[in-house]
Amino acid sequence: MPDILRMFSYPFMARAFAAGVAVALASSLLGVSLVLKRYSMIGDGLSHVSFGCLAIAAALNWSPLAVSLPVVTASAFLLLRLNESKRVYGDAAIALISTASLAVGVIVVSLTTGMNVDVYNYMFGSILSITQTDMILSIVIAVIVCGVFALLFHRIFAVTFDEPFSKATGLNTDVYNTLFALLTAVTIVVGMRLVGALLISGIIIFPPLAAMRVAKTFRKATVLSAIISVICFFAGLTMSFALNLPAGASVVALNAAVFIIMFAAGLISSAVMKRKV
Amino acid sequence: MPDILRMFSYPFMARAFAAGVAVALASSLLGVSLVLKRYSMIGDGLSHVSFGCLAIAAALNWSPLAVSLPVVTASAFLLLRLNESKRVYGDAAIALISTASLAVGVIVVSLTTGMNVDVYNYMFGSILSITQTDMILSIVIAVIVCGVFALLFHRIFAVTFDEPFSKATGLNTDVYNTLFALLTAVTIVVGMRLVGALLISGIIIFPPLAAMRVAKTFRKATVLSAIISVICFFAGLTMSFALNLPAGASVVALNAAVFIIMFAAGLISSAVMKRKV
Amino acid sequence: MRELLICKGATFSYEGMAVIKEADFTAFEGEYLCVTGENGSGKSTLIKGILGLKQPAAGKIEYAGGLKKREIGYLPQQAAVKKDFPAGVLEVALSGCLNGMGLRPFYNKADKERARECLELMGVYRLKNRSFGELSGGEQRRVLLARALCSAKRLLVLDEPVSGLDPSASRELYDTVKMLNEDRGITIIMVTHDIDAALTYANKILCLDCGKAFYGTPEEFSASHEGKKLYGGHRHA
Amino acid sequence: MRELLICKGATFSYEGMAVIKEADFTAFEGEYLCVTGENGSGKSTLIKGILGLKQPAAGKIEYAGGLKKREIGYLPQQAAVKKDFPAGVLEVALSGCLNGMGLRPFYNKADKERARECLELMGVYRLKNRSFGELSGGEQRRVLLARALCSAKRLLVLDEPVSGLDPSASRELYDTVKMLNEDRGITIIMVTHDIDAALTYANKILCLDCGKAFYGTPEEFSASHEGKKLYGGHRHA
Amino acid sequence: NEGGGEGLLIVAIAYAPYDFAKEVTAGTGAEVKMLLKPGTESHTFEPTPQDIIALEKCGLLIYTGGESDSWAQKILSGLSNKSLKTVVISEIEGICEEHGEEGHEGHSHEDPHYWTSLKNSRLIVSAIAQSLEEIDPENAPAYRENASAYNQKLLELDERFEELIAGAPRDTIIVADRFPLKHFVEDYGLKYYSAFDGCAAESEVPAATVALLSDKVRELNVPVVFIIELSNGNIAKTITQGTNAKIKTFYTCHNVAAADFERGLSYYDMMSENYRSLGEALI
Ligand SMILES: Nc1ncnc2c1ncn2[C@@H]1O[C@H](COP(=O)(O)OP(=O)(O)OP(=O)(O)O)[C@@H](O)[C@H]1O
Ligand SMILES: Nc1ncnc2c1ncn2[C@@H]1O[C@H](COP(=O)(O)OP(=O)(O)OP(=O)(O)O)[C@@H](O)[C@H]1O
Ligand SMILES: [Mg+2]
Ligand SMILES: [Mg+2]
Ligand SMILES: [Zn+2]
Repeated sequence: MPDILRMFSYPFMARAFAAGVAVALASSLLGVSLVLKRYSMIGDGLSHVSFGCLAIAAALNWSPLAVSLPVVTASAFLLLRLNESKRVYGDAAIALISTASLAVGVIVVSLTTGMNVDVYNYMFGSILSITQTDMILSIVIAVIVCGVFALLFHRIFAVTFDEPFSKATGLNTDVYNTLFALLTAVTIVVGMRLVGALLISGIIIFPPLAAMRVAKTFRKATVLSAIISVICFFAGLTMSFALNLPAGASVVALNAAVFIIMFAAGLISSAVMKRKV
Repeated sequence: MPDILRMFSYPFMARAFAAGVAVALASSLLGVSLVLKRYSMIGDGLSHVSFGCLAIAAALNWSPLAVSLPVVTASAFLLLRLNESKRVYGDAAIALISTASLAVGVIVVSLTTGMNVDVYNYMFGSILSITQTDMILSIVIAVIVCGVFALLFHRIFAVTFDEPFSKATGLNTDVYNTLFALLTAVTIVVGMRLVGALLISGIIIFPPLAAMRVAKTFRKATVLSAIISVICFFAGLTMSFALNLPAGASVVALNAAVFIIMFAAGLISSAVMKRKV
Repeated sequence: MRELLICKGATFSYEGMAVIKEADFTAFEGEYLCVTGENGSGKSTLIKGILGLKQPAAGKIEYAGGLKKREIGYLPQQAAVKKDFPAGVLEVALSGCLNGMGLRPFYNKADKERARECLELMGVYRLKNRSFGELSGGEQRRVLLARALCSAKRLLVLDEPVSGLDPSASRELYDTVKMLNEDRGITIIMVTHDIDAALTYANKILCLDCGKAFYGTPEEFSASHEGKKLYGGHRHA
Repeated sequence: MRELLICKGATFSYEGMAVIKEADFTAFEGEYLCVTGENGSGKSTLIKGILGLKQPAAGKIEYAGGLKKREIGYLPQQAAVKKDFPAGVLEVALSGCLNGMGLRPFYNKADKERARECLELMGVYRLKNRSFGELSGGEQRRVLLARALCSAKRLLVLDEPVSGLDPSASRELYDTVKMLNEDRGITIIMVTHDIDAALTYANKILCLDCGKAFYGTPEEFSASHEGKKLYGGHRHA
Repeated sequence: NEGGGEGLLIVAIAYAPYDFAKEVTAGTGAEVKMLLKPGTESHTFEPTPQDIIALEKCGLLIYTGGESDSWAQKILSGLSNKSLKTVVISEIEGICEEHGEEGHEGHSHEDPHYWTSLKNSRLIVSAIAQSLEEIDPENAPAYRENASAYNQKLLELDERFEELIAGAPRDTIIVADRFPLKHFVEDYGLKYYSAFDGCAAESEVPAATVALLSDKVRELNVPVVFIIELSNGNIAKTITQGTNAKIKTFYTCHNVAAADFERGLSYYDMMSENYRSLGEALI
């Protein structure tokens, strides 16, 4: 298939592959902890927060990014740190913040004469329209995320698994939680801008959940999640080129398919096991 | 303020009050269990599912409602029943289904030539655009939901609190779970059509979470949630009329404000308590 | 004595690994059966099998003598405690009465009286308006025991009831269970690591150990190899 | 003997209700302190206070003798078991070694050896590749004990360590703790309802009971009012 | 309650019909209101009670009909305003005939942006005027006059487009965006390549399409790549990278940015701007 090989001759495809693999790697690594901490919907929730920000930016005639980047990052950070007080469930916190942002956004839009931008333009990035700078940015972020994650891997596990124990035995849980929240906030916010909210949400949940179907240890789950994510990204983007399908949605659909296969495999294998006995 | 009393002279406002109170009551009752079962994001998730349905309906040239109503109801049902196998977290299940639906929807839209529908059109409900029939429908649903909920109240508590115990001691947990899922699916799907996804999501989460800040028993939490929800609805709609704000968003914003007040009150009271000792 | 529960060659397995192999025993009405065995020997699994919470991979467990599920009381070993769940202590105890209510939707006086009584037996009636999630580990255990007592009409299944209880609560629990067994004729199945108590109170002992099981009276058990192994090393022997 | 932990008039309260009022005691290096008391008397609360997981409403708890948090091992009473969490048994035990690692990011040979040793001491090394969430209640307890042993350098804090353990595991645990205390000089603070064991092994007993506390040696405790109340009613007395 | 209730109130959902109604009612004291807020998509729109009251009071409602604003139809069905007249653009006689069906399993998805064709716009203007004449016979002459004057302007612009396209060396435009311009290109037989086929809000572009567009930009050496208003133009930036092509906005007049709305940018202004841009694009 020379046609498929041809795709690398387009600079935008090369950029998409490079940036996408970087983002896929970073998000899927963080995804395992996010899913376990009940933050599966964080991507979706933050996209609503950014709608609220855009509405306010338009009302104040400020630059949309100048408002949304810091506010969304702060929300992500807040969401992740809220969990620790254990007073609000992770998913409930997301629902609260995202619904409230939507409501505020709708009210602000109605109070002002209107907006200057189509919000969807700002919320849905596209992996295909990534610039050189964006690509470098995402690679830098991915390298930082993967590096810090690897170095903190065991500590992130300990804190996610049993925070009181870690705290009691002298681990600086605050530092690790803060670092984790920071990495996540940056990855999601930048990722959402570059590759779109849909793709980011998809990468955060599908690979970790698929990996958790079969992996019994945190390390295996994390590594498998990263592998699934990168492979699905590659295959999805290629599929998008070959079959002329939307890029981000193809990657997500492929991730979903892998999850379903893993899920079914898990069910079947346990059924077979049962019969064997 | 004769101006505010005037609002009842508009038939659409009278209908909005009647239908809205009905929906607010039903959703906030179910909301307590939904939040506890980690289904806070169910409203948001289902709105994405219905996007997928509408894309498919448009592609096949079928009636949008004929596809989306049954599929969304089925998804809601499936989501709520998935939890029982305990193999997937509630919030992760929502994230899976909603992200996959979005991806499928986007792909289908792209495969269909020249689709111009803003699919949100069909999801779009507004409490102000309710017809006589819709109003009756929502009141009937609310009466059924409240009735069944009251009759099953103790059993729903038992099943939500400790399902294995209930099952082991001869409660027909399947029946109660199914009934609960059914009530929820119908309330959310119909509510979403009538009053909009934003308002439904808002009512499902804010009143229960606000109530749970202060209530120590399930009964108190449920009753308080219903009271908060109805009062906020009334006040929100009145505010919307008086200040010319979007109706659903005003109700949600008010709910959010009540939650924040309750949250702050909880924090302050515990701080004061601490100092007193 | 009537048969109440018949376990015929029941095998239980997780992911294809059998933890209980062909267990055979019959519990009679009015018996006091203690189940012991090492950690991980499959006691809780067996209990779940008896209660229908886990299906046997082979063989079967049958109820006899007209025993119905809604006549059973149950104390799980680990209750998934949901910290933020707004569940009042009284609500939790009352939920034990549900299985005797048939189609009646609300609790009546008798149910409330029963719940009060059971909570008092376990010494936690004074906590009745507290939230379950805030209680101490032992207090939670006691509340769950009260719930189990509420729901037990003919069979009471307890998975490590005294773990986490203080000595006086344990003593009272043993007395209460004995009373239920002797005065009300309720059959008891109790998982316990407290061999002394098992030998004192039980009239049948089932010892699961790494696959093969011992089943007999306390006297037989004391004399048996398994019994010697466990009891012989016991500090108070 | 050096002081290790000084508790000065520490009061702990939940929502304004005090559960421990002005507790005063000092733990010395190398001591074996058992904490007993009724359910709900505030033992776990005190432990959380000692570990800095809960702030006292009044008074304070201080570390002395250069004790640092990362020299402490801890077994919680109830670990929030996350069923579906993909946590390997070895990973859980190893996480006990983290507090001795300083800034080193990965485990080294010594850490792995230590984890293996602790798991073997608790008899669960053979489960090392299993998922923590799938284990039986007692097996989970043993793994968490292994983790606590891994992290204990100078102080080991155990909240009801034997609850859920089978008799032989309990015996081994007591032996292990004794060995750590005597041979390695690790200070022990153990919450337990097993008064026999407390009297046998401990050299200090703290009994919390409905607000007022007893603190002294086992001999003093046996003679005291609280001791009589608890121990006198004890079956094996 | 001001006297505003006395005058005729006309409500339009989208921008172009709103602007037409303003032109037709100029000088008659009728009030025209646009339901969508400038710069927003319909799914971030939620009506306020005053919006519904406006609909209850209004004499004429102009909407597209069909799939694109079913939410508006839903609001309509709940109204008790019995005297409300409507202009349903998709049902105006003659508006679709020219283009016919595209032979897609019976009925393809009709582009609801009818007003991108100046010919359609004239029909819409006439239809609005006709309805207004019936509702408000007193001002009928004014409406008729305004409409024919305005239609004359539109006709002239239409002819200038015709001329421009007939005389231009190029016959192809590239729209690196959603494509709500079917009626426009069909009017003049323009060829086009676009990133999307329709104007769905939730859409994402396939990789192969971007590749095709970027090939075409180079192959045809086009001077201008179009985007539509309110777009971020990311795809356009991608496909013009490394070429000399400029990026220009082609107005579809579905809605306008708040700023443009405030400075009173009209349909005619936007179409004239489109004329200028097209002139550059077809060189
Ligand atoms: N989060 C909380 N909120 C309110 N009250 C609490 C909370 N945690 C504990 N309590 C109360 O404080 C008291 C002491 O609890 P604690 O857990 O310290 O008891 P304990 O001595 O460890 O009991 P046990 O032997 O049952 O473990 C109990 O009465 C309990 O109900
Ligand atoms: N969900 C599960 N998946 C896989 N293995 C399991 C699961 N639950 C239990 N097991 C295994 O089955 C065996 C028996 O478990 P069970 O809980 O019945 O033990 P037990 O006798 O109750 O032990 P304990 O005294 O510790 O409570 C254990 O080895 C345990 O690891
Ligand atoms: Mg067990
Ligand atoms: Mg305790
Ligand atoms: Zn449009």
